[in-house]
Amino acid sequence: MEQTEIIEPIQETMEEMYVNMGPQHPSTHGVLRLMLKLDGEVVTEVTPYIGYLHRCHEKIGENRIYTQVIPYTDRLDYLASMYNNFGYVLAVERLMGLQVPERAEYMRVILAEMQRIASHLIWMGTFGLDLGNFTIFMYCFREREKILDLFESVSGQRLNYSFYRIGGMPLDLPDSFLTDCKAFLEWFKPRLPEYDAVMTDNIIFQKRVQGIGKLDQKTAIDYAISGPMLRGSGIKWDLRRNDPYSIYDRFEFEIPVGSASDVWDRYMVRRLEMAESVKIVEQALRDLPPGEIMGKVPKKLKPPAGDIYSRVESPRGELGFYIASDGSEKPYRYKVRSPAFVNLSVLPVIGPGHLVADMVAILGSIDIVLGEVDR
Amino acid sequence: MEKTLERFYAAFAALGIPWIVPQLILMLVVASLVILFISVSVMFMIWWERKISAHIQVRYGPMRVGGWHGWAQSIADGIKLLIKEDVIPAGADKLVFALAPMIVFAAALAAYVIIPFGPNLIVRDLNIGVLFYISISSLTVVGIIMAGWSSNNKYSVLGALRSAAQAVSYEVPLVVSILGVIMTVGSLSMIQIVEAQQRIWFVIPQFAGFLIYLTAALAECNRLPFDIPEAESELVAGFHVEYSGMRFAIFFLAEYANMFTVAAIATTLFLGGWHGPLLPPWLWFLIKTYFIIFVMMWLRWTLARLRVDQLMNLGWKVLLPLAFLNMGITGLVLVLLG
Amino acid sequence: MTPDEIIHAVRSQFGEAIKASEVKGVEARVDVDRGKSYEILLALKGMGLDYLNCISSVDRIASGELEAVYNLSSLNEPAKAMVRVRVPREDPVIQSAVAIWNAANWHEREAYDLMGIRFDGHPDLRRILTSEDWVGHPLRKDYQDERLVPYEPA
Amino acid sequence: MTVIQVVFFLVAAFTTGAALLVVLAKNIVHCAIALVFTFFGVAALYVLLDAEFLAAVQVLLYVGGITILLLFAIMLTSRISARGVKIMNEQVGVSAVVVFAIFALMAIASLKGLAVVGSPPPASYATASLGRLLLTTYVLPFEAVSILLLAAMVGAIILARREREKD
Repeated sequence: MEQTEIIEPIQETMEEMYVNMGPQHPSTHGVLRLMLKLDGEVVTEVTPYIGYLHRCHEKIGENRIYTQVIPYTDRLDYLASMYNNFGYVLAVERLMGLQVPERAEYMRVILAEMQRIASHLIWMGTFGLDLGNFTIFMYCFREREKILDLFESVSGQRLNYSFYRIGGMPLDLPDSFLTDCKAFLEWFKPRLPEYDAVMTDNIIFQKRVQGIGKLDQKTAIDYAISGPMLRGSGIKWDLRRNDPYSIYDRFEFEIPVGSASDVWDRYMVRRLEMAESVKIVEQALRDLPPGEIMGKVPKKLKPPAGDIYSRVESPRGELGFYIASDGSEKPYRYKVRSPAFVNLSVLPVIGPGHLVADMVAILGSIDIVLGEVDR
Repeated sequence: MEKTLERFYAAFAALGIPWIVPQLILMLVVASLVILFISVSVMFMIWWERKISAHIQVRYGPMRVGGWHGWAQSIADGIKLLIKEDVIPAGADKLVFALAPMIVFAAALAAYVIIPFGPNLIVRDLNIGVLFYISISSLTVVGIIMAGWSSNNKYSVLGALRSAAQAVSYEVPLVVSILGVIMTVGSLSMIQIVEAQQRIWFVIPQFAGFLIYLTAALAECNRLPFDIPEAESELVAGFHVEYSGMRFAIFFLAEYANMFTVAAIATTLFLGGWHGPLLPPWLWFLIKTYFIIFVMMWLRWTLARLRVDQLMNLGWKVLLPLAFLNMGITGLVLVLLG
Repeated sequence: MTPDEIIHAVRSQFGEAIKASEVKGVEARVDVDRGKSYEILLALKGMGLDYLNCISSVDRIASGELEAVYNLSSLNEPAKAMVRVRVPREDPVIQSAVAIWNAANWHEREAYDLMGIRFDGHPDLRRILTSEDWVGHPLRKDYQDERLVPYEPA
Repeated sequence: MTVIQVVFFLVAAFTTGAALLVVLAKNIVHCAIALVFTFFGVAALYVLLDAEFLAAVQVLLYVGGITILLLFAIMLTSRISARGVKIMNEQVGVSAVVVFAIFALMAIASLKGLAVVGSPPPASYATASLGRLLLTTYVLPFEAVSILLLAAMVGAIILARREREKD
């Protein structure tokens, strides 16, 4: 009997294989680990494991005075630092009831929308890399460099600006900024059709992203998805329009939405949003009033006891800050509701049933930044 | 040429040395020449690819090593790879792991036997010509599977399986697409195929075949948009993810050598081989071959990657029927024209 | 629904379970009893607040309690709600809201991981941000770690 | 000994060695890889016999097709490749007798110079003449084999499909 047991009878179904995608993997955009359960090449189960970049950002925040938290927010979504600053200072201002001067508001919007363009550019480039299109990456980085140059001329920094202050802005725009920024926008607008030529209109690219990673509206709301992902599912929801903060209610812009709820729609939403951001910046540059840039702010910031949940529309979605104050100089509790964290949580739902190659595209379409997911 | 050879043999015969010795020497010389050509050509191609991709992507690419536009970059990279530590993963099957790059390279090398660089510049004008290339190139797949399996890494196994599936699927349209040319010439011999194109290049009557061949050839070379076996964003690097240093260099060398072979065969079958005015034949041949290589590079840096099921669909449901159609029409025309 | 209407509706339905309520702008804020938190959240969802923005956890160490803060809003109207639930530190258990919103899944895991609030009925209550073998809940005010250097402003 | 003979013995030794490895190797993947070398050696023997076309087809089909399929099957069932394979079983005696009988038959046949195939081989194995023969003199057996293969292929597809539908 022993001799006939050469090979154990093989199961009729094919064995399932577990593959770790990450934490070191070129498509996880950082240190994210996805446990994939594969049946052949088809993913049957996705389990994200996060926290590799966890630094207990919120605990750090509790141990700093309100102003000192600003540089730490830079490191959340390091591709959109301006927006993190924006969201944080807005939350503190709302908690304290501070007024921000007109000029500072316009500056905030200009920088924030430029940041949105830069962030979407990085996303577009890396998404191209995920799908094997290397050239778009370089194109996008070329434009982003120019935006970073502008930011450098304003804040002296290229990535972590720490440029917003509670109650206003620390420095006025340099003299050359207006002309430089306008020149950039003029230069940037014809670049968008160029991306279309390389990416959007390419039939291979279209076939790769259409019809995969479908996220229906019900699931999207159930998982509290926000930002371009939500709009890709056809829900016209943009906090800049629906819960206006700062001076966004003064600008005219479209909210692009998708219809098929797939990766392609998310791509198109971001692609079109860049053009809308250009519009907003142009209007803001046109209307930029002269005047003060820093409001009346007490020397020692002591918000009254109480708590607030304040949200802004970051390039990735709803960036919320929950701040509980006990009346002291430091936040009693400071919590970040990061859009990428929440958006990533839907991956186990939209991932399974696709090939590994599609997983890469779907993950790319979520647009995660691990600094923000892990906090 | 013939006379020099005869004198060469006679010199040895006069010394009483058996006939096999000069023949072996001759074989070694030819083989060394081919390897030398491959190495130089691959180095040039790698540098070229980097320059082309750079200029497509609005950058400069290598600019420092060697002075003029970084021409020596590939040499420096090659030396770096050669002096790197030879790493064999702990769980790997050592023998198979070591054998795999050799097989892949041997297959790439063997294909050069039938490339007609000029009227007399061919290692051996085999009777079976094109068929030899097709059969020998299937060895590459064995090498890739060996590499993927022996690395003891799931990503490399996946890459190897994808690669095998891809190569086997695309070999069929590849073979069928060149049948039109072979039917027209009535021979498999590379020399005869080139000579048949003295008046008109086959790319004109066989345009469909040319396109199908080029597409299938891209897939055979695992290049974008068909680089699924290596897809770095999915499989990290596919079957050679565990290879480094010298062994990796051999895979790399074989990959580019294959690219040259594929382009050279396209030149022979469709672009009239060495025919062309003014310039010497070998130069014409190289110009045409490098032009096809340039097209392949151009595509690589412009297109996105296909998905694995789309790749299979394209091969079986589009290319193969088209190739058969092309073959049928060619046959019909040949019969009607007598 | 306006925030006043929301508070009125919740109060009339749950009465005693609502400990305090407040209106701030378009936001209705209610402090609720933990025994009824699940039902109240479900009722709020029924009122159109179908979007769970965030679950935050706060360590109210002075009163020996932990607090979970639910922020709800709607994608159709400007109304918002903030629901606060306090639980004693010795027994920090709240009924999980995953059955109402899947969005609660990761938020609750985070609150469990960093603050140590346990959510009853959560399908997969594991640590999410810290490693699996981590000891303690770092965001609690009394969390001690020898590697943690207290910050002293100059 | 002529050069051809030397080469022949080298190739024969290589082929036999690889063939032995196919049956004796403990790891089934090694067996499959050895099979590649065996087929390749056989192809080399064909070349020595001036049957270049046959050699090319041998490599194309057996090396490029059949062994790849084998390796595929082995790798997709990971449990086989991981464990060793027992080489001997209780049928060793029987198979030894059968193998020896076949070997003896073939040895006698080749020593006596018996032509196993009826007619003497044509003078030229050139591909063109081979093709012409296949479509003239031997067209009937050629087509019959084609239909047989087609039937087998259709059958295989139907079997595979039916199994999938069961899942």
